[in-house]
Amino acid sequence: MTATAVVADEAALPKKRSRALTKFLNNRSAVIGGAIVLFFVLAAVIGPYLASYDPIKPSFTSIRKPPSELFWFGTDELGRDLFSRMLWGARASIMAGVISVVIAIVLGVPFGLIAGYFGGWVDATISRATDAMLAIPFLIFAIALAAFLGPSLSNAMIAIGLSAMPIFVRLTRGQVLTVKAEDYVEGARAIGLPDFWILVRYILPNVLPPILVQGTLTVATAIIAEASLSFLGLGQQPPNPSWGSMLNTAKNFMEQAPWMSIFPGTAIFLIVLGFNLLGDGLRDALDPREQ
Amino acid sequence: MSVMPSNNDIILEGVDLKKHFGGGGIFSSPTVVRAVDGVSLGVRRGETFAIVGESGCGKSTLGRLLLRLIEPTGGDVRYEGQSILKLSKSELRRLRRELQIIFQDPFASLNPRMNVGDIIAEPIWLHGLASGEGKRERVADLMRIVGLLPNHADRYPHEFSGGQRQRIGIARALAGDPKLIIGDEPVSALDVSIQAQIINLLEDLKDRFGLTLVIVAHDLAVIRHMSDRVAVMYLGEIVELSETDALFDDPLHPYTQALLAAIPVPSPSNRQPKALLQGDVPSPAAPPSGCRFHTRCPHARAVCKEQHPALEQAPDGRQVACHFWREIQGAGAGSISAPPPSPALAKRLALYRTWRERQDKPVATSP
Amino acid sequence: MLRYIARRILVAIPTLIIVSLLVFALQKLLPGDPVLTMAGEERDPQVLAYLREKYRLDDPIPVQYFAWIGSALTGNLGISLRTDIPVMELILSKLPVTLELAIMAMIVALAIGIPAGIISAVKKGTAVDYTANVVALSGLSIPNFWLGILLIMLVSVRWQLLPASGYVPPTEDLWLNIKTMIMPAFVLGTALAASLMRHTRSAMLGVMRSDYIRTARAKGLLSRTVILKHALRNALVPIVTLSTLLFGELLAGAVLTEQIFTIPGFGKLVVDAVFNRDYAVVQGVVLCTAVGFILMNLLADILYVLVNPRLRHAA
Amino acid sequence: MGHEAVRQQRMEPGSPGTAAVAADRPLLSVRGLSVRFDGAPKGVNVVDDVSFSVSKGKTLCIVGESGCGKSVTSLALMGLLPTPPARIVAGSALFDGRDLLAMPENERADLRGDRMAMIFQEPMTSLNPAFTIGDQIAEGIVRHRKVSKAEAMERALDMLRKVRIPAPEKRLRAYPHEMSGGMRQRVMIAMALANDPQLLIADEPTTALDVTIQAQILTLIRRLQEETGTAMILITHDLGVVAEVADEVAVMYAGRVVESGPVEAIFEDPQHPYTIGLMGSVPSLGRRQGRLATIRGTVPPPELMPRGCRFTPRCPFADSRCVNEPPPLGEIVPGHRARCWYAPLEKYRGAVA
Amino acid sequence: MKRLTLMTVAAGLLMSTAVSAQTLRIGLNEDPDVLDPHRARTFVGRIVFSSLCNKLVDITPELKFTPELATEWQWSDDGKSLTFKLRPGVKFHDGEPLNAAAVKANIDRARTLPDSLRKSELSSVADVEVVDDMTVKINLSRADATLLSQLSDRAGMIMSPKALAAGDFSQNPVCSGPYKFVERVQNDRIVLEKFADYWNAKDYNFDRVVFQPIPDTTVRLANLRSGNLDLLERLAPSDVPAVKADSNLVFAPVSGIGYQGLTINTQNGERAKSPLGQDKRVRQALEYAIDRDVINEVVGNGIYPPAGQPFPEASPYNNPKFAANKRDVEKAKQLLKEAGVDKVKFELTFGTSTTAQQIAEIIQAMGAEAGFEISLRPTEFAAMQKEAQAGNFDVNVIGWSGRVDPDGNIHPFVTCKGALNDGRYCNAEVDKLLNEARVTSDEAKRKQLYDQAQEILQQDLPIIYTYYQPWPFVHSKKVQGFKPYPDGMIRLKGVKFAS
Repeated sequence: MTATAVVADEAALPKKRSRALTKFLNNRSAVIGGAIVLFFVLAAVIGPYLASYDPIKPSFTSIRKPPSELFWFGTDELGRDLFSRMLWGARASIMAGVISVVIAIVLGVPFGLIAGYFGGWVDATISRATDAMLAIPFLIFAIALAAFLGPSLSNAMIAIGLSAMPIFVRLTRGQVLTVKAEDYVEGARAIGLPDFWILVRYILPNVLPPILVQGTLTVATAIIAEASLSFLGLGQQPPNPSWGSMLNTAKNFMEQAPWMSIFPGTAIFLIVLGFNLLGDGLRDALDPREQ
Repeated sequence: MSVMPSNNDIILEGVDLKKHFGGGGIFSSPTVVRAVDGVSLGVRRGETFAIVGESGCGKSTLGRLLLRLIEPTGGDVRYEGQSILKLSKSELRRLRRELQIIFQDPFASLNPRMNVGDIIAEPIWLHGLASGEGKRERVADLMRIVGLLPNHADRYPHEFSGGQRQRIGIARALAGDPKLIIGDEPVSALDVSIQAQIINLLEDLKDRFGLTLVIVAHDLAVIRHMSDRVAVMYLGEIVELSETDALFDDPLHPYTQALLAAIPVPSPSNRQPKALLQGDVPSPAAPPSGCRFHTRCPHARAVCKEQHPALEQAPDGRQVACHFWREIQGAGAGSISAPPPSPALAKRLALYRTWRERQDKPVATSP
Repeated sequence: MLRYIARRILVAIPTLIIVSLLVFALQKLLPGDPVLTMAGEERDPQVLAYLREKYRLDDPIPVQYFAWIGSALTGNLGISLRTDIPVMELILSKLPVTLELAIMAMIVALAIGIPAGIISAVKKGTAVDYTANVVALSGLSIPNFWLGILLIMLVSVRWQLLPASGYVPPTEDLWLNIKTMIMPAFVLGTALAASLMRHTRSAMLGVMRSDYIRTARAKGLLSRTVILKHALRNALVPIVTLSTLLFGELLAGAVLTEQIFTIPGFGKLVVDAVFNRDYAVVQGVVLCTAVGFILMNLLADILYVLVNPRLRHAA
Repeated sequence: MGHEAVRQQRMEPGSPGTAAVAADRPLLSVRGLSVRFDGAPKGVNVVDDVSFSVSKGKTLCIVGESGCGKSVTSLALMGLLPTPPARIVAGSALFDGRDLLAMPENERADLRGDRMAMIFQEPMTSLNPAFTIGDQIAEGIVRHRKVSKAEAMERALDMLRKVRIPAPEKRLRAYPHEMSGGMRQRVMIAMALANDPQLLIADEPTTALDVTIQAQILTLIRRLQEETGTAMILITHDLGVVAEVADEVAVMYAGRVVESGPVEAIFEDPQHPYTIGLMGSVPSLGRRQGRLATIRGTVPPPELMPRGCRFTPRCPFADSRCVNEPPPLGEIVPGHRARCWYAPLEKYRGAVA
Repeated sequence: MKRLTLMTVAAGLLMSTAVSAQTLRIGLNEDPDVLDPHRARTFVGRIVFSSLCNKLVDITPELKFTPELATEWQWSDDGKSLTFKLRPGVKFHDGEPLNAAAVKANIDRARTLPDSLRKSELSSVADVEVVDDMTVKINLSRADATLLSQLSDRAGMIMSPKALAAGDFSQNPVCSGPYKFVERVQNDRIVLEKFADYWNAKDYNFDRVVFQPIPDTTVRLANLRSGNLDLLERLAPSDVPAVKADSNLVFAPVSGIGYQGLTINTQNGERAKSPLGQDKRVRQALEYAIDRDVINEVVGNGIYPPAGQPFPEASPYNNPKFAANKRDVEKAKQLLKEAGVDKVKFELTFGTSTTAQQIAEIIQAMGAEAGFEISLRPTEFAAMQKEAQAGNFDVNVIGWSGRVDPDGNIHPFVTCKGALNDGRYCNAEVDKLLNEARVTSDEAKRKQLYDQAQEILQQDLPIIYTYYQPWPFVHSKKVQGFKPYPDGMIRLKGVKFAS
């Protein structure tokens, strides 16, 4: 093949900024959500260096002190500074949310890809198993798993991740079915590309956006789930704080020390709200239907 | 147009091809759609072969069957005389290099997450044609060949216009040095001005690389312009197969006649009363008995309802599936008279072409 | 249609088998020895041995599974290890409670979610939209147990408006029944309202973009008619389907809510059973929930076809 | 098979269509319409200074390629443009003496579906899948006429007969999905004409249809127009369709009308390079005559839109004047206008060739 | 099932007509288990039985035995038989009369029923003899000082033999207590109604008693405060100040006969092979590191009296000599030094409750100051039990609800074969002393034996006692005459609503 042009049709082509990014930045709720999440992630990363007190050492002389200049958020039932515990707890809570979703995605997406792409009995098997897992209530599944693995934050993450996995299997499968029908996948097969390559280069990148959106939304659910497991004693383990476990303890002191529940409760509310807004925003930005 | 194939050198052949959708087991839809139902045809080396028909006639399915992108329910596909249905995975991959496809929708046919360079390079990489610098060179060549700027290789499909994307698709189809390309409505999603560019491009490429083209389309003007032979499909069957000019000048099958009659003529001074085909295309899930066209055919008789007409040979090598084609021939309906352009238009078009060529010259000489 | 339903039911069978395996495996996963929890503080070894024998806990696991599934198929889910009450009886007596809770919660969710979703879709990009979004998301973002206790503290203790917890069957005192269920239904419903609102919004946005809405407007119809008749009717198709699926989620969400408000329903039954290692109850209840969930899915599929004229004939 | 005549409108010799049009007061007269999308570069309107008019019983075809602003124009006239992002920034549209663009929304809604109606491109998606055909037609009647639901249904049935739908009583109770694309387009037409509108805007009404069905629909539209005397704006990209049905033609390119005039003038004596290129791009139905003449490149994106003539980058005749100065829509012969500095071309560019 | 529904409806009808009748609502910490005294195991079950089933003997708040179904009892001289005279005219809820044969049938059932949990309590019983219609004699295979106390609890509850024969006793229990069974909705309530033919009916004032399990302490208290409950057991200590401050509520705590402590794995498997398990000085150091007063104040709000021994202060077997040590970090460090270790690591396992968690966190912090590096492991109760038995623990936080007889608080925990000896502590001398105490009926002599055993245990420290388990009851002001008992039971005799 020689390098002479048969036809010339060069055209000036302005470099387009990613449409998704532009749309995301134009989406007010997404930006607000992103800002909230960023704020809390920052708090989780650098917060512990700002904490002025040891988050786990009790102080029997300052039990359940209301917020003051000394203790910005007050102290808890063992006299620990709530502000410091909140900062440390941010790590546990955000990690619980993010890591369990990562687990769910890492486990769920391959199954969904395989089921959706190959179809047939592989699909039937995976789909039925997914249905079955979905049929068992999320929390019960998580409780049983967490109880089996033993109560700890990492086990809670695994339990939440495993329980959330079927959602991603199903979502991925559905997306694969859509993407599989696209011309460019047929085109890839027409070239003779191997299935694995098509799955990785063609299907996966194109099914990922809705999965990421669902991911951010599930992070929110997972944070709540960690709080719920903490409520049942299966989440973050004492004396280390997570917002969920703090809230769980605080519920015994709702009257005597309302600040103990107000701060972690509000923090959970805000970050879950943040992740939800972010997820919604991403959905709008990545949704091809949205103009 | 390329040299007319003077031989019967068949490069790709479909033998009694059938594709039925649905009706599998209890888990799938109970209705069977006979998308392609017993189609036989042979594509000659170096020709442009067109498959034409209205939506739902099975022409796209036929195109995919010929490439074994979908598995036929029955029949055989032979490439260079060899059945491609029994090929092993690696043999099939070799075949994929030689048989390529261009899709209708330039917005859907490119992976939005890959840049153009990677898209075009993929077949080169897959078939081990070049690597590293060589591969980049080849991609740049291909881009130039189809009229794209090689320095746009790092852009993503969404940054290109429809016509440019179709060029990308063509470059990719060319990347493996194919022998035959099937174009599935390659220009129907494009604007008229872009459509003309792509038609010209395809013709140039065909000449240059000695390709065989199979064009699946519904636009009869495009087909007349591009193709050597035409197969007209109706409800999963070929009703007429003929040299292009013969078909347009003297359509044999009543469906072909009606199809031609329905085309609006771009000449306001030649407005004429039209013989209109009545009714809708029946559902391919429940095709009419006998001749499938009998429900809409102005010449239908009792026998058409009962007997399915076979595709028979007409004297000049044409094929037609109609019980009464001999009687209908020359019944007045059908052949279209395209009036010559008005003198003013002809003059301006000539002027336009001249200036247009001058416009291209500086570019054509650049490397 | 019948054929379609039959097909859906057939597909549900393997799912049920996997569910039964999962349920059985789940209880085996649970650490602890049910016999130890049953044997009381004194843990008499003789009694331990007897109980192990009695509940066939020493049999090989496949034998246990087939024994269990065999009797489950005949409607016998065993008896509660803790209270001797037949599991089937427990389930039948708890189910109405949870169903009542779920239905009331669904009403709350629908009453909040759908109007909010419509308003925010119609006013997309305005302050109204953002407000509706944030309010709806609040329901999703507040941990259920916290909201529950907060409500008890305020509404029951501080203001003494509603009973703090417990359950009164409607046959006994309908008004009291409703009063006890308001708060739990609200807590459970708000979480779902957010989901519904967002789905309504997105369905409405999708529908509002469609060509037939433009057609309706081209007819000169008032925007109220366009939104409430043309758009909502079509948006409802996915929403109705979703609602049935959410209903399954509600049953699961009832776990925590019932725990907080001490409502003797399914959720409380199963959590207590998990913690007491009351295997028969755990198995029975989870199996029933799963069956319910699958039935809901089935219902969703059927409803989807029924509310969608396009599919009514095709199926 | 029925033989139906597409109306053959032959202009009387010596009286060009424009003269006739100028005689009547046009039903709709659009002047200087400009529409802008939020976020577009400054000065680049998606519809820019568009003027045309259409009279009772006549058909105006707006022809152009995708993105030329023809659909935006029609939606703007119907008051169906979503704002935001679209905003009408200039212009007037006198409909029967009143400016549509200055009317309050509720009055426009009263006009819509009553005195002006619209048909859309996609018959498959333009009908609400949840309601029966009868409901959807009757609804528009009830909205604008003081009639009962039953009377409206009766009228709907009449309309179905009028658009020649077989078994109309049955179809009245059918859902859109039970009908083919061609039938649905007939329903759309019935719906649009139910209140005897004075103006019908048809936006690519046959593009999505097969060629045999397209012919049926075009014939139907023409016949109904003849019966009712409705004025029609037909928007299309298909020059064949234009040639068959138009009285007047406006060719749009990148938001501007580049050429307008009676249909014969446009086809037989095209003036603007774009119009000429367009005609050269269409493959002929006759014997092959060599390569197609093409227009090079594509429509520039808004951020690269030239200040002057928007066709400059693709025009073989363009020079620096074209780049910088927008040409006016100049009258070449009475009623025939072209937006080109060098029209007629042979006068200014003939020598060079 | 049908029956249950009908009953529910019937009960519902009854209830709606009886709104004006006096109903006492009691909030329980959890749902009781089987309502069969021989097979029941939970503490809350015993609370329900207190109103449902009479026993042969009862106890006073001072833990003395007092007649109930038996009007008098007599030990034989060799301590190998015990004769009861039964109260005449007592009827079971089904109208059957109480007689010696019924008592015999009950005790025999408790000893022979395969899943009876009372077997070990009655292990000394050889046979039961019907002397006459109203006299029953229990013959023992060996002397047993604990027997009478066993008979003052579930082992001594007498059920209607007719009902026992019916086979579904646990769902339809028939006893002879002041209240008879109406219905039970699992996880929701147990309803009892006044038994008109009760032998002492005049002292019982409520028409109905409803027990409602509400596990969440906050919610339980909220129910009491909002008027849905009249009385609750086991108030969360954190709520003590709030309750005291509430003029509508009466706080009625009592120091119980049970205790909380730390069980140390000394000889149960691999995990015992640690400095803590092997060296008593390390355990002593741990004991010195703990400040029980802080636990009492911070967690218990003053209702967790420090414990140093298994016998509560009210018990005659309590010896002030073994009172809890005061915290002494220096001494703890000293002991560790003597033991030749300076950092001791271990894992503290505790149940998943807020209180247990707080205590564990406090112990962790206090231990750290003395050189203990404690990791915390909250474990759900069911799992903890199994792990404890399997020796899969270092130190467990455990609690014991307590028994009236001292034997029940110590023997099963520290004797080599004790069923509850999770740490597998084994000391022949301790076994000998405690076994002897079991058969010694003379109180002074018995106390001496326990003191000797305690002397050893205080050194070996297989269990570090932390505090005595209190029974913090709360009731509304309108409830009058409620008297908390150290065994944590709710006895409704004389309790009434203020008029």
